[in-house]
Amino acid sequence: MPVPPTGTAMPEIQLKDVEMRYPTGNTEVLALHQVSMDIAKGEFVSLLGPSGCGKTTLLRLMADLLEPTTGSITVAGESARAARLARKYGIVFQSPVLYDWRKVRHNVALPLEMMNVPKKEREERAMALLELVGLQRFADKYPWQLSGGMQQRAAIARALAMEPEILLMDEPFSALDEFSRERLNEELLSIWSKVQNTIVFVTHSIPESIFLSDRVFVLSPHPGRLSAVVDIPLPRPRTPEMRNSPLFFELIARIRDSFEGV
Amino acid sequence: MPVPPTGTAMPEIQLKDVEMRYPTGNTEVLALHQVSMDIAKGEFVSLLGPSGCGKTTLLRLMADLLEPTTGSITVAGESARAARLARKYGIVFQSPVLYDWRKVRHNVALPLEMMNVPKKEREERAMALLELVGLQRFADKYPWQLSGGMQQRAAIARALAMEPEILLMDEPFSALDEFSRERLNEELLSIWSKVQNTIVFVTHSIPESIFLSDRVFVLSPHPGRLSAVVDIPLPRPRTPEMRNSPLFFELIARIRDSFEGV
Amino acid sequence: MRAGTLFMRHRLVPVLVWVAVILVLWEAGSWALLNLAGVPLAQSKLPYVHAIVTTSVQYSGTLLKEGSATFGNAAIGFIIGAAAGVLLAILMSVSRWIERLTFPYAIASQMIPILGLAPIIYGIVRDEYISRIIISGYITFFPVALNMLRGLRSVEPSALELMYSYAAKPWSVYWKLRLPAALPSLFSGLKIAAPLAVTGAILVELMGAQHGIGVIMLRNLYYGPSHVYMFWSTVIVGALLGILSYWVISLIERLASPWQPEFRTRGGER
Amino acid sequence: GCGSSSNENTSAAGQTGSAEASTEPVTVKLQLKWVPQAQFAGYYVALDKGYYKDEGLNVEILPGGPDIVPEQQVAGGSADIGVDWVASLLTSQEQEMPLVQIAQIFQKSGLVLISKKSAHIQSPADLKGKKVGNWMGGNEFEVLALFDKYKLDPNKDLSFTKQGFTMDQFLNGELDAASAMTYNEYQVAIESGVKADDMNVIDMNKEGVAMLEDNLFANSEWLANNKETAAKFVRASLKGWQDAINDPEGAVDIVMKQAESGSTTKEHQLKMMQEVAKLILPEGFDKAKMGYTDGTMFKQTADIALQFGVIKQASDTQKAYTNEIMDMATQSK
Amino acid sequence: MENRYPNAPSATEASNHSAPPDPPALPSAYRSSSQSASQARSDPRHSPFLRMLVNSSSIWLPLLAGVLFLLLWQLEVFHHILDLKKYQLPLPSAIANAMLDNWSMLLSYTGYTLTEAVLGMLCGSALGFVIALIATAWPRWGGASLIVVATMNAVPIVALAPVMNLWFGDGIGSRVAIVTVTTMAAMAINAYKGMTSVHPLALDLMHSYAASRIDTFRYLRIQNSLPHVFTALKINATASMIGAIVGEFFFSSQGLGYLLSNSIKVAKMPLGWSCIVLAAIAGVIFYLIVERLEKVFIRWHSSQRI
Ligand SMILES: Nc1ncnc2c1ncn2[C@@H]1O[C@H](COP(=O)(O)OP(=O)(O)OP(=O)(O)O)[C@@H](O)[C@H]1O
Ligand SMILES: Nc1ncnc2c1ncn2[C@@H]1O[C@H](COP(=O)(O)OP(=O)(O)OP(=O)(O)O)[C@@H](O)[C@H]1O
Ligand SMILES: Cc1ncc(C[n+]2csc(CCO)c2C)c(N)n1
Ligand SMILES: [Mg+2]
Ligand SMILES: [Mg+2]
Repeated sequence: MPVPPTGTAMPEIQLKDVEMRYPTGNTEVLALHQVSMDIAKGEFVSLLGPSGCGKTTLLRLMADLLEPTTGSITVAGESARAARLARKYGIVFQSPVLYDWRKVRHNVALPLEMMNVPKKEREERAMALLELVGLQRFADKYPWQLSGGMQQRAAIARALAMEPEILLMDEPFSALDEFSRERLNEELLSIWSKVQNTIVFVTHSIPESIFLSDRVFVLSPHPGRLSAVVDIPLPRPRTPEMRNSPLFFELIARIRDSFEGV
Repeated sequence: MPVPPTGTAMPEIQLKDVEMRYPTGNTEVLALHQVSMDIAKGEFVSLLGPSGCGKTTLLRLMADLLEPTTGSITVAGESARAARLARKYGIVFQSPVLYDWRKVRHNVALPLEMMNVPKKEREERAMALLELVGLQRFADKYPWQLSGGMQQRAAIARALAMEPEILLMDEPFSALDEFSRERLNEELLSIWSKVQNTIVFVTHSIPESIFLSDRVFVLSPHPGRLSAVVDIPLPRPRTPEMRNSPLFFELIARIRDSFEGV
Repeated sequence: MRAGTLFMRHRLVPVLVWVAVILVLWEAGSWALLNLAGVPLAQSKLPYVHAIVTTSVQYSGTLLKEGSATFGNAAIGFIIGAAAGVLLAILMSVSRWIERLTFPYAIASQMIPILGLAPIIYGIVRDEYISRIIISGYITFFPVALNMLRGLRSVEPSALELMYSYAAKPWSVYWKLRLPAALPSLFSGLKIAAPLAVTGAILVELMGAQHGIGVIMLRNLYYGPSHVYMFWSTVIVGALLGILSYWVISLIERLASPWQPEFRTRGGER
Repeated sequence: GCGSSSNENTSAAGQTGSAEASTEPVTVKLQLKWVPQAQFAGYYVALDKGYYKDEGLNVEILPGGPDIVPEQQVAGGSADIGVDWVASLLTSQEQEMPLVQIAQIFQKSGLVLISKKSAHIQSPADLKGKKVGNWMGGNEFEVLALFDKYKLDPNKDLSFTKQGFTMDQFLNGELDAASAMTYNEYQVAIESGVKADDMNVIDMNKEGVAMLEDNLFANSEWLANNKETAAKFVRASLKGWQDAINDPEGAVDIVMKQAESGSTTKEHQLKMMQEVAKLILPEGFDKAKMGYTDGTMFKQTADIALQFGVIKQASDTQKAYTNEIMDMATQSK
Repeated sequence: MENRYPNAPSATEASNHSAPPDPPALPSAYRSSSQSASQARSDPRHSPFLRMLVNSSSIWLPLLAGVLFLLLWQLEVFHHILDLKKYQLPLPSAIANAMLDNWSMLLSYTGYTLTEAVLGMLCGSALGFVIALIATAWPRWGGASLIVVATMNAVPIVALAPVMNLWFGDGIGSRVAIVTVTTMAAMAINAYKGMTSVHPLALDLMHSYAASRIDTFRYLRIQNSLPHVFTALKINATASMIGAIVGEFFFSSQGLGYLLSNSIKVAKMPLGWSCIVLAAIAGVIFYLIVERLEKVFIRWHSSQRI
């Protein structure tokens, strides 16, 4: 069971007054303004917010793929950079980013290859993960021979392959149908409860964020900033039936309100 | 008001026993098996189905971007090819496909440029459409300076720019948050009621397909085939309140059932 | 099997037709130049194809022997030049500083013609065979380096970020991402360089080699218009070596990077 | 310079010095000015008939070409002995290349200016206003001297342009007068259908502006320790030349072995051999003097070179050439 | 340090779990870009002056290296190490002297050769581009034209020179023709790759507009080929110079190539090398101009994003 966030324990991911400006020609885009947040170790949080509000930016900052213009980001007490160098991150990007020259299973095995996992083991792991996302039949195809949703599933399998301490997922399921999506939601939770890693999950679906998370961070745009943090007091393990519970609907309404309050 | 499908009028899009096999190395992938459907002129239909069932393939076949292995496709009595050459199609692909070297507004104006619309007019149209999708502030940015959802919105604006007789949309709103999505759903319907074009809309969201369509085609995978066609008897114009009507929920359940029956 | 025949039917027939058309036009042009225009040295300007063919057949033994000697030298020069080009490109892609430092000099070095370079190379290595190989490598390396550098630099930002998120060592970034991604560009460079290597080998043969197409090319030029057909035969042999090298590289490209959009099998031809 | 190649050569030569008595063959590399042809028949004959071997030498003949400067090769140690024109040797010597002439094979100049009768160039004075070609790069000084003799300024009175190593420019009328070697380009013109009667020929020897051409020169550092070897080489080479002059057909057969079939014809090489023979043993020339450097002709060559800025300082003829090797070669016969 | 992407996370990365965290003052190559650019105005350390200095490092660094190189050369260090003689590689001072002595001639010859190179390169690149267009537009029948060009690329200048001399005379035309032939292939092959390696969906988009072949080129293929085209132009900038120079060896009576070959044959190595030096300077400038143009024309390309 993940530890609920407490004020005392050292947060796994901590942002302090983070501001991000993208230089574009002679002007700048203020993508994030004064964002501060703490995410506890083993916590599952979601980022919700309208398109262009800075969710991807925030994720990239946490992953040390960008550096904040001002403010600081610490991961387990160290810099985000140190965490990245320690290979703590697994990332699912908003687009699949598969390597064209690798077959699907070699794409999935890529992070394992980078960590020098023996060939046999990583092949097995890759195949198991492909089965999890329902792509075992397509293991020997090239990425461009897959449908959009299948590519995204391959990318998810790839991120899960390395069992990262911190899993950053940018709208991983948005290209999937509801059934696949719900199934993968449950799979993700079951993996998470086993591995006990920290997950930051970007989504546009309020029910999805509620079903998965301990807390939901709501962002608002122009400039991107944190407008609300909603605790999800649903018990763990979560079951599909919870989706129909009154609490669930109440939470949906609450988050929707915090949205509209923007 | 769109004309509901009748058995007598000539269908705008007609597929007869369409079969699609992709050659892959030495084997073949059977992507679509014996698909037949009629879509009336001015009709709004949705394609629903799990990931990899052949929705994109079907759309590409209708657009004459692929040729069926067997079977025939006619559009307004002619071949799909003739329809394409007559520039009847506007397409929103599953990924945005914006040209890196064009600013956002020039990307949106691209189809107008190709149809020799005068510069002033197309600039105005592009800006109006960008406003519609909420990107007016980003008109002068390059595509890679936009967020994922913003890129997709630009692609939607581009497809709307040419007011096509047949609009094919492949999961256009999947990268968008619920609010943007619902707003754009309504905008799309209002445009459609004005232009009276035929729309084929791929989505994973059952509510979305119901809210928008006259009919919902449900596809099932392995191999992709048509498993159900659901009429949506909701009156036009559709209003947001309808989403909470009992009929709406009933339709959701019916489609879900037809899904599960697969 | 099927791909093979497909390849043949799609590629070979047009090439053959082209060759036929060019040869007929050439022959006609030659005839016109000789009989209608009445310009001096008409046969030197555009000799009869049939005469070249006859000469080539007559001396096919020599041409074959010298041609293969040249091709062998070209191959060695090409491999060395290509390797050097790839290496330089990798070095320059590692850091813009290295590029800034080495690139102007790489360009400048290309401006030293063999005539000026030869004494230096001879002076340094003191072995004519090695010098010749170095020189023909020197001719081929530049296009490879530039194309490879472009390829290494044009990697998709997001693909790079993936590597970055794995804290990939530079070595892995190259091995698993940049190099495969640069293959299409590299092959463009190699396609330019391969025929150039033949040029280089011929050029190098003018520096006192005993054998090679270049040697007979030179002699036939030198001994005058009575040797035009033989001279043109050597030119044709050189050109054929160029085709051969180009074709070999294209074939390797298909095998080494089949994922490229050009090579993908598509459902339904457009 | 420590560890320089010349030193390597010296040490190698030191060994050969002691080895000269033994049976171990000494390697000598000869760098030609141009491609293998009858112009160099003597060396090929000597090689083919084993004259070098008889002297205990293992001779390697390196072909030349348009991009080969024999002086560079010999000075740099790629070859031990080279063949070039005297004027080129003088310029190289002025650049402090360690080179010394050890024999003069051609006693006369083979350079002529040819023109079609239609160009009306009866005498050199008629060159005024004409387009005259030469290969340049060290081959042009005789022609410049000719212009000078007739008070023609090559920059004003006529157009003195570069001629390629083909005769095309002459044949298609691009050049009014072209440079030609009696033994090659002149023959090429004739073989291409220009009749000898249709050509005017200006002979540098007759005009008194001749310079010495094909010689033998050696790397002086190498020579210092290999005089005996050089003498053997020259002796065998002269023997080869004599054979070649006596039996041109046989010599050409040997030369033809060096030429890939189709790259030249036996007829052409035979013509070349005959013309070359006239340069080596001009009419009335003392056969015993074959190979010796004629002091006055050398001086004339050096003077012309100085006059035209080929060299900046008068050549020290004492250092530029030596007949010592020739003496050794002829005496110890 | 203006690299945007982590094309090479430093060698210590990933292996230093236990190593102390990097000092924050030392940003990785990756981030310095977004940072330095975005902070340019807000951070006083990034004054325009400082930035100019940093940017101009791209000039003074190679320059410094060049000066060092010249120094080692002048002090005969290279000659010593490689056992070269001054008549094989003359000293910079001798080259400079030869250059001063023949300055006006060298200048006019440089102009002459550069004219040939630029004209030939423009013709060759244009032709190569057209060939790529044809090969892309009609892959089946036009594809062979690529092979024809590649074939001509295998004909050496020694063979080209006499033929072009026959066809175009011994004036500037024959060298322009030589350079044209030698620069065609690089452009044709690269432009072809650029035009054919378009994203399949981008092509589909054009098809959906029923774009004519011409439109597909105008709106998609040509832009997509630009990065490749510029690579070809860079190759050709140098290839054209060397083509013109070598072309001049054989028939020309002017130009750097003519002077170079003459000088080397009469052992005037310093004069020969002053030709090489001028050719190198002209070639580098030519190249840099093309590179500047590239920066202007394909700002959008991922290899150019700041
Ligand atoms: N490379 C860039 N250059 C300039 N501006 C950028 C860049 N990347 C993102 N932006 C801007 O930053 C803002 C936030 O973008 P971000 O991608 O973080 O949004 P998002 O919340 O992920 O949106 P979506 O849900 O649509 O993916 C947007 O306004 C976008 O235009
Ligand atoms: N170019 C191709 N080559 C080979 N197989 C392909 C190709 N494109 C698609 N397929 C296969 O065809 C099937 C249908 O793909 P399609 O893209 O139509 O699915 P989809 O319904 O759009 O799925 P999604 O919702 O995930 O986008 C899949 O099994 C896919 O692997
Ligand atoms: C580039 C070039 N240089 C010189 C000659 C002329 N040539 C060739 S061999 C020879 C005699 C040498 O002993 C001469 C003068 C040429 N044809 N081409
Ligand atoms: Mg995003
Ligand atoms: Mg799809």
